[in-house]
Amino acid sequence: MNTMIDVLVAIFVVIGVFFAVVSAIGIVRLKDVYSRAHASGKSATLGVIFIMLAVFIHFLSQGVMNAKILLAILFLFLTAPVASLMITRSAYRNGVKLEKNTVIDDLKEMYEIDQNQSK
Amino acid sequence: MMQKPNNMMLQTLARLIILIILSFSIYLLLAGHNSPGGGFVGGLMTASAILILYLSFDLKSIQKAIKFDYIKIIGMGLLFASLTGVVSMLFGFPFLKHFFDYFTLPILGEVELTTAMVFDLGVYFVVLASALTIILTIAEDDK
Amino acid sequence: MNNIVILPIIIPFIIGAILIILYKRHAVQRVISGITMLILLAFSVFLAIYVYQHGTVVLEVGGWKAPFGIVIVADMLSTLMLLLSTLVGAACMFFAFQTIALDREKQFFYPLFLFLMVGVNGSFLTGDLFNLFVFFEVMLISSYGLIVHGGTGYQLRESFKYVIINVFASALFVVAIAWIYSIVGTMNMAHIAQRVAELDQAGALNIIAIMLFIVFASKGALFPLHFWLPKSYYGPPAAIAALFGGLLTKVGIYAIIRTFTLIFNHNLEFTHKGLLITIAGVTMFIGALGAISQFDFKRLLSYLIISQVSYMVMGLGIFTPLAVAGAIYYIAHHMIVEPALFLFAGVTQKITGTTDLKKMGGLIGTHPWLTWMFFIAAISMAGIPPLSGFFSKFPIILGGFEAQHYVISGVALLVGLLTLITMMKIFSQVFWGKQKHTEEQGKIPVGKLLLPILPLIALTIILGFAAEPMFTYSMGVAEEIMNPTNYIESVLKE
Amino acid sequence: MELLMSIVIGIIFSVTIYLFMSKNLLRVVAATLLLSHGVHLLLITMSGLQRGAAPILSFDADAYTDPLPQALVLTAIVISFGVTAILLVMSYRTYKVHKTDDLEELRGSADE
Amino acid sequence: MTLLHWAVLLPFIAAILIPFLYKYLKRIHTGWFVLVLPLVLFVYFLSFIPKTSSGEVILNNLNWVPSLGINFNVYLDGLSLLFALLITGIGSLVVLYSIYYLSKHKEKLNNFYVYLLMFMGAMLGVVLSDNLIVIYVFWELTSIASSLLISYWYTREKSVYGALKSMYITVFGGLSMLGGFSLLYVIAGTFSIRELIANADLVMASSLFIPAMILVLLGAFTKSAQFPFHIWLPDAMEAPTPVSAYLHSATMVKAGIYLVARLTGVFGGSPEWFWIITIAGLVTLTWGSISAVRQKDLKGILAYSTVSQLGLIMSLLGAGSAAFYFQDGDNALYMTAILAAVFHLINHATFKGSLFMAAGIIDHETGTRDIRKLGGLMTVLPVTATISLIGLASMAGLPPFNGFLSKELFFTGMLNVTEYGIFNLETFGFIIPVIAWIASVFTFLYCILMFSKTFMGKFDISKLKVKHVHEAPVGMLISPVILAALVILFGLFPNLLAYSLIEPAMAAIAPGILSPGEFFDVHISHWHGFSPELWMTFGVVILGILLFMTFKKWENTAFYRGEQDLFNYAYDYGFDGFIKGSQWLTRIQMTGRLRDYFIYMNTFIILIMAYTMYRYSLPAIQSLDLSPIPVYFWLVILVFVCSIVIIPFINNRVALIITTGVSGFIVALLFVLFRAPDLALTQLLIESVSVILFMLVFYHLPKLKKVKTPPKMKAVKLIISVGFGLMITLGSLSVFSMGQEVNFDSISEYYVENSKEEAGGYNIVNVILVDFRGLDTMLEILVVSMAVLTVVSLIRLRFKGSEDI
Amino acid sequence: MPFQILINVLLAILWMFLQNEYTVVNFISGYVIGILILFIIRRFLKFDFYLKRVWAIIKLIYLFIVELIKANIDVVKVVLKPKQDHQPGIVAVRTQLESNFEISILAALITLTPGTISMDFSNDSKTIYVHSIDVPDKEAMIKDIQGSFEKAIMEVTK
Amino acid sequence: MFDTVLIVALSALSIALLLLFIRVIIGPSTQDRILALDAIGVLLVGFIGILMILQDTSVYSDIVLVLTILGFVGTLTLSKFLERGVVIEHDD
Ligand code: NA
Ligand code: NA
Repeated sequence: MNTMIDVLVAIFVVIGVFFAVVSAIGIVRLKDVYSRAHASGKSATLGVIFIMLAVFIHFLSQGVMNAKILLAILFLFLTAPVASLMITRSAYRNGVKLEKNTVIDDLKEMYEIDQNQSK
Repeated sequence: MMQKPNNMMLQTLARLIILIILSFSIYLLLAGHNSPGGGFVGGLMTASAILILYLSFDLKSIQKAIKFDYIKIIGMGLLFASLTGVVSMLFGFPFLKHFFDYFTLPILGEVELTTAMVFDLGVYFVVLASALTIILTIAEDDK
Repeated sequence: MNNIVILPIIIPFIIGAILIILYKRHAVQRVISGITMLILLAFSVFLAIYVYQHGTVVLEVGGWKAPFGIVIVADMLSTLMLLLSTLVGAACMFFAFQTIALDREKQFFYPLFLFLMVGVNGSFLTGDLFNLFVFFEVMLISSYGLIVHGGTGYQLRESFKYVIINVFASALFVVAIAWIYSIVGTMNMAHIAQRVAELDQAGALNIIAIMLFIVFASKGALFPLHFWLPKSYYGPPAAIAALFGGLLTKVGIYAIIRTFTLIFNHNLEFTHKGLLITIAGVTMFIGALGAISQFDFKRLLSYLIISQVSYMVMGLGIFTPLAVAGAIYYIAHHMIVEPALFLFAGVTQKITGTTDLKKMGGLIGTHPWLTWMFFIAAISMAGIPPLSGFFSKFPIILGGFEAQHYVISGVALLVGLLTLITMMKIFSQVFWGKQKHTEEQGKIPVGKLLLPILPLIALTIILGFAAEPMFTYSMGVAEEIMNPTNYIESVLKE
Repeated sequence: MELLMSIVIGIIFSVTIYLFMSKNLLRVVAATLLLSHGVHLLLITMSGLQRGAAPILSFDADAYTDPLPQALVLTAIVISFGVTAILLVMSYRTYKVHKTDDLEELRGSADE
Repeated sequence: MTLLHWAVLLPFIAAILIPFLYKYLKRIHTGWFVLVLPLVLFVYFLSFIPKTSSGEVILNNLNWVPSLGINFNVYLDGLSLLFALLITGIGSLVVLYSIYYLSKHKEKLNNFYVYLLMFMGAMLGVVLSDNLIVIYVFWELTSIASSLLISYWYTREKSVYGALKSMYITVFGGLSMLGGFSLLYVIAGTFSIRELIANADLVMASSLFIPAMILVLLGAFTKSAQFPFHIWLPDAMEAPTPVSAYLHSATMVKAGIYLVARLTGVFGGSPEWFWIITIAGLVTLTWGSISAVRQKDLKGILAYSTVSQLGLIMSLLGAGSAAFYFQDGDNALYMTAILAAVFHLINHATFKGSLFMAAGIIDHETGTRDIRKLGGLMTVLPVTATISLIGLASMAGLPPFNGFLSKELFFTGMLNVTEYGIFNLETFGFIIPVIAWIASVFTFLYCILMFSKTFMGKFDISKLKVKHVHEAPVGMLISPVILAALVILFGLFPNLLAYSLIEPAMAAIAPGILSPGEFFDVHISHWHGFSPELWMTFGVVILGILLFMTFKKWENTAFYRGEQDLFNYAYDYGFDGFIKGSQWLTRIQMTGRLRDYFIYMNTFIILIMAYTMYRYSLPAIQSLDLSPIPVYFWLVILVFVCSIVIIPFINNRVALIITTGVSGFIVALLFVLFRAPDLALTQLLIESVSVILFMLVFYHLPKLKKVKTPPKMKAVKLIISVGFGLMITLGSLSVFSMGQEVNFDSISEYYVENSKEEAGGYNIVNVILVDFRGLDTMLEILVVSMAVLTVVSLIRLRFKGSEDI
Repeated sequence: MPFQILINVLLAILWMFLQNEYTVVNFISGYVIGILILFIIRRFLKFDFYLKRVWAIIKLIYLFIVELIKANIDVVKVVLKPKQDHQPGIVAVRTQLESNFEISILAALITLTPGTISMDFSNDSKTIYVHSIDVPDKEAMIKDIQGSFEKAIMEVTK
Repeated sequence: MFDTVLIVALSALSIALLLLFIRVIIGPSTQDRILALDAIGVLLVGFIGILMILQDTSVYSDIVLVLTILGFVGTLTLSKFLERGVVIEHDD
């Protein structure tokens, strides 16, 4: 039983770490801040959620339901989108350039309208 | 000048988030004697929650809503902490001697009550109010 | 009954907290703080007498026995320091009532003042090294608040440097604490002393001694760790400058005396006879030269502090009962006279509107009381007999000659002359010479301002003429601290 | 590990001192942050690292890590924080009043 | 407290009363009240003459600071009495004179008389104390009183200058003297002069003998204006003339003479004492007399003449000290010098006092003291002229005035020196009388010059500021007339004083020379036959007159035209240079640069730490039981170190904070790894709040600029910072290794054991914080609160200038 | 008022979670603390939703955990692809959702699912600007979002 | 074996940490740095989680929660500052 749990935990950990590492690679490799936000906002979060599940399972197997871990997962869910939004929005508003390959930019219009209005 | 951003999503989610953080902070305060936490950590955590409010909304509307004078709370916190020490003195014990006991109460069962908790509560108030005062005073200073 | 020794710490603490709550009502604050300072003063007199009669009083805070809990220890040295600090505090407080601008009063002036007293009194009373650090910080942070209080350009500029250097020194304090704990595994000073003695202050303990010395020397503004002091003390109003001039450096010196009598007293050749004396000699010289170089009342006094504190270090370095008694006497003398001088700078500023010596003159003609009170303080500072300055300096120098420290004793004598030069520089520039203030300024009454200074001047005279009881007391203190067994036993109760 | 940490702490102190000697107010303030890190780590390191479980008795263990340095560091952290707050506000007020954040320009005149 | 104690303290008590008398009895000149005191004391001291002349001494003990060996023991013997009489006697005359000299309408008499009484008391204290420290106490008080009197007209720049100069020089001497006294205490264990004299052998044998002697002499020489410390005395002439007459010729400047005389019993008999004092005296004598010739100010001449005369007395005391070398032989050979010294001391007081008062009258009546403006006053001020003539003749050494007699004795004393047969005097001794003679020539010269320039020639009112010149009021003339009368009286009947004052004083100077009941032979005669002394006097007169006759020839030489003393330049430039030097030294330290401060401080710290480690051969790592390091820890540390080392290179403020934030987060992680959950929690929270604060503050702060540091400065910074880090690392290793070696039980074990049972908590760290060390936490929140108060006041309180004090 | 009680009950449960002890004591103390918290921040609780909606949210969260995993595999592919030749873009997505809460949820879900991030809102909050890591076809993407997430939310909230 | 997996996982996370740190340093935009910092915070949560399994203790669960909260607060503050220069706005 214990080894079963351990294996499960190990698998969760490995998956989690994999996603986390990928996200780190993504953050280094991807070409603009907006693309990197994908890596950060999703892979890292998911990776950590997996790890936290592993932790949760590990302690659950010892008869302890560690709700704080669940809360942390919930919290990550709730905050990751807001964080991504805040970062990318501030980047855009500060004129951080989109990468060359970018095919479409609808947001540009909105700010152009804004600026015309304010004039 | 760019117009102000639309913080709708942030404000919507912040309402939810701070509920969790506030409960968690009080937990940290109360559980500190037996697990990680305590007045200091609890106070800062509560301050973080309130800070999220300030970050998501704006100074004026929060000030309208929360009408505490944080500076006075600091003074109260200090009094709280120090008076627990003085009280033990009044009973002829050394300054800051704490007492604790386990009581069996109806419904609640066995609980531990300790004067150290009162002391920690003082810490909590001081830290909470201090963090907020510092942050808000700086934020208010736009001259 | 042992709880009485916590009162000098807890009274200003609680009153300060109450004043924070009452922060919008400055008139009430003023009354409460004035009364508090008087109570504190009365109480420290009582405590000094009590300890003198009953011996060392030890309070185990929280009822945890030493060395596990924090102890508050009132021995003769602590109570003397306490008495002096509250005296200076009260004088400065009553001076502040009349001189501090209303705007300043409204912005937590009194709470910060009282908390400074918490820090200072606590530093004198604590028997725990880490607790000493904490009390130091209490003192320092209130000093940050007070030194920059008002936020003028000058204050901001110099306070920044003041804070940074103090932060650095505080960090080194923690380093020393970490090191001490690593070796002796305790924070109680008596316990540390016991264990250091057991190891005969061998090897690495000496670098700890040096580190602690560096820390305390920088609080005490000894060369070359004095850079924070001279310029920053110019910024705040006279009452605060006086308070700082009287208290802050002395806390550093007290700490040096405490640690280098109680704990690190095994390698005298290196620490006391070598380091302390050398530093004291250079410092007193550099400080005096600094004072001579200045043409501003407050700045000059600031440099003077540096020069004067080193006499105390010198007394400790010589480490004979006579010299140490002299050092103790000197602390008393200095803590009385230095604040008085700063307050005089405030009074003359009130009259002339400046602290620039070159812009003043002829005050003797319009303000004779001020003149002569200042003159007494000045010559007392210069060590002219028969005032306290002489009777405190003389045992140190005599002790120096007795212990064959001829060079430092000679330097000390010479610096006495330099001090006189600085004092007469002020006197001749401010009180002699052509009157430079207007007739209206000449009519500004200063009687009330002189009132808080009067006790200090009276004391420097009394401690001079009645030198015998004070010297006997200092000798008692010296013998007590040079024989730390008493301290250790009263704390650890073995 | 203590050896490694000693070296790391030495590095922290070096960088701190280096920053203390820089001209910019902000760098100096940042240095105080680093300084407190160094000091706190030192306090923990000097009592021996990883020699037992976390000092919470409900998680029964044979040995506990020395709790005292932890308590001391906690106090020290809080104090450092207070100082940082003061320094930050002080530095921006200084900038506002003097219109410069260059310590070289904040020397004051020679006769002071 | 005996009557003698009260005699010393009475002037001080009177001084306290003066301001009240001045304030409430404005109509009467305050001087009249003051006058009573010295008169009464003079009479009181006269009553001791019978006792002292019979060789009795009076000693009354009064403990002051017994634990330091400081006791106010009054001691009265012939020497003390002589001085006490001078102080009170001349004092009475000066006070009387001052009543007419200082107008009660124009002057702040209260100040004047307070200073004067303070001085009188101090001076009595000096001469009546047995305890060296008490002497020192009063000694310094005379310096203070003197300075206050010199600066009596405090608005005058020169007065202030003179006051400060005299104070600095005499206090310098005083402090040296204190050093000397301390050394004497170290040698003999007492401050009592009597006991020191009793233990003179012990003192003489000590290796500290010479330093002690030199230090004490520095005190005496500065006070008595001996070369080259004499420069303060001419500038002291800015004091009102009564003061000059009293302090700066008759009494205070003789305190040094008194001290040398008093301590002859301790130091006398050593060749060093003999040589130093004799030579110093002779050089002073010569230098003073030559300088006096150059002066154009009446008081200037008198000042340098005083310097010169003090040198004369000093040299006599030096010569006389040889008596101790030959305690068994015929003492007359040596004692002549001491006799001459004592006698001249008295004579000088009389003639110089009268001369000063005369000069004061001239100043008072004509408004000037410049001899180039004066002339022909003989007819206008006949009484003053007569007084001056008597005084100057006496000073020049002409019969039948008292000065002649002491001058003759002086020559005898100096001639005797060549016959001592000790200290190699056979060879070089002849120089001494030669110098003495040359000095006397100049003395004669300036006396003639002074008289002729002032009283002879043509009276020209146009050179003066006043319209009319009258003889002084009678009251003002009383004192100088009395003194002039004494000049004649002592000149005609020298032995009037012989056994009442002079012999007891000699006996006191040379204790132990006489066996009990014996007396020195004091017979001063006018005629010795055609002795060498007489020929010397003839020579002086002839050469002096010759020089005076040729005055026109050397009037325009640089020698005469410049009147500044060489050593004045030395003092002025020296003092100025000293101030400038101190300013330079202060400027290079207090640069206002935080960077420099850190360089200085850390250089010191590094050096002292390095030295300590070297001294105790550290780091001495015996055995290090180190915790193992897992792989991931290395990686974490790598990131950590990177995040720290990179910080100095960051030029973007947000990046800077983010990077510090990263290092803060890693510190929290390290705390987790080190099993400190509470710490990690707190660290995280604090770090976040700090980052927030930084961001808030950035709104107000400018962007970071890229800084260019000169490579040299960069290197210095690098060395300092790396050196400091190294010291911390090495120190930590030494400490850690020692800690493991000694292996003390930590007090923490108590916390682990008792946290649950005694304090009811499982989280030991929290229990320590709120209970075991609750005081720390209570103060820690105080610190936070104060930080808040400071921040709030910093933001809300903005003084522009200084609105308060 | 019923909503407040609900929140309060939830807080009490949360409290038990935190305590790791599921007892009456903890529930009651949690409830008391909940009252305190709600009292302090009562002015911010302007939610107008019902129990049903809470359930819907929980359901949604579940739904999107699955989506999330799928999404991440896409991101992994992009990240690890040797050649970075994807074509990102910002697309304005108009939504028909009414309340702020719904729109927020939608934006959050967009962020949490593959290759898209909500970047900004229009002033009326009705348009979400979405950054996509790879936009071969803009219209398809808008439709995809409107078709799946928006609809799903509408379903649970109606 | 189980522990080895965990230690390898920790090492991998450390390497990820290093990568993220590189992004913090090179930027180029500040938002990039914030992004990386945010990710570091999240990664540390994972790191501590694995440590909890490794040390078999749940003492650190509070830290995990705190870290997630603070990561959010930090990101919020930083990006708000960058967006408009102010962190807390005075009024809407
Ligand atoms: Na002046
Ligand atoms: Na704490």
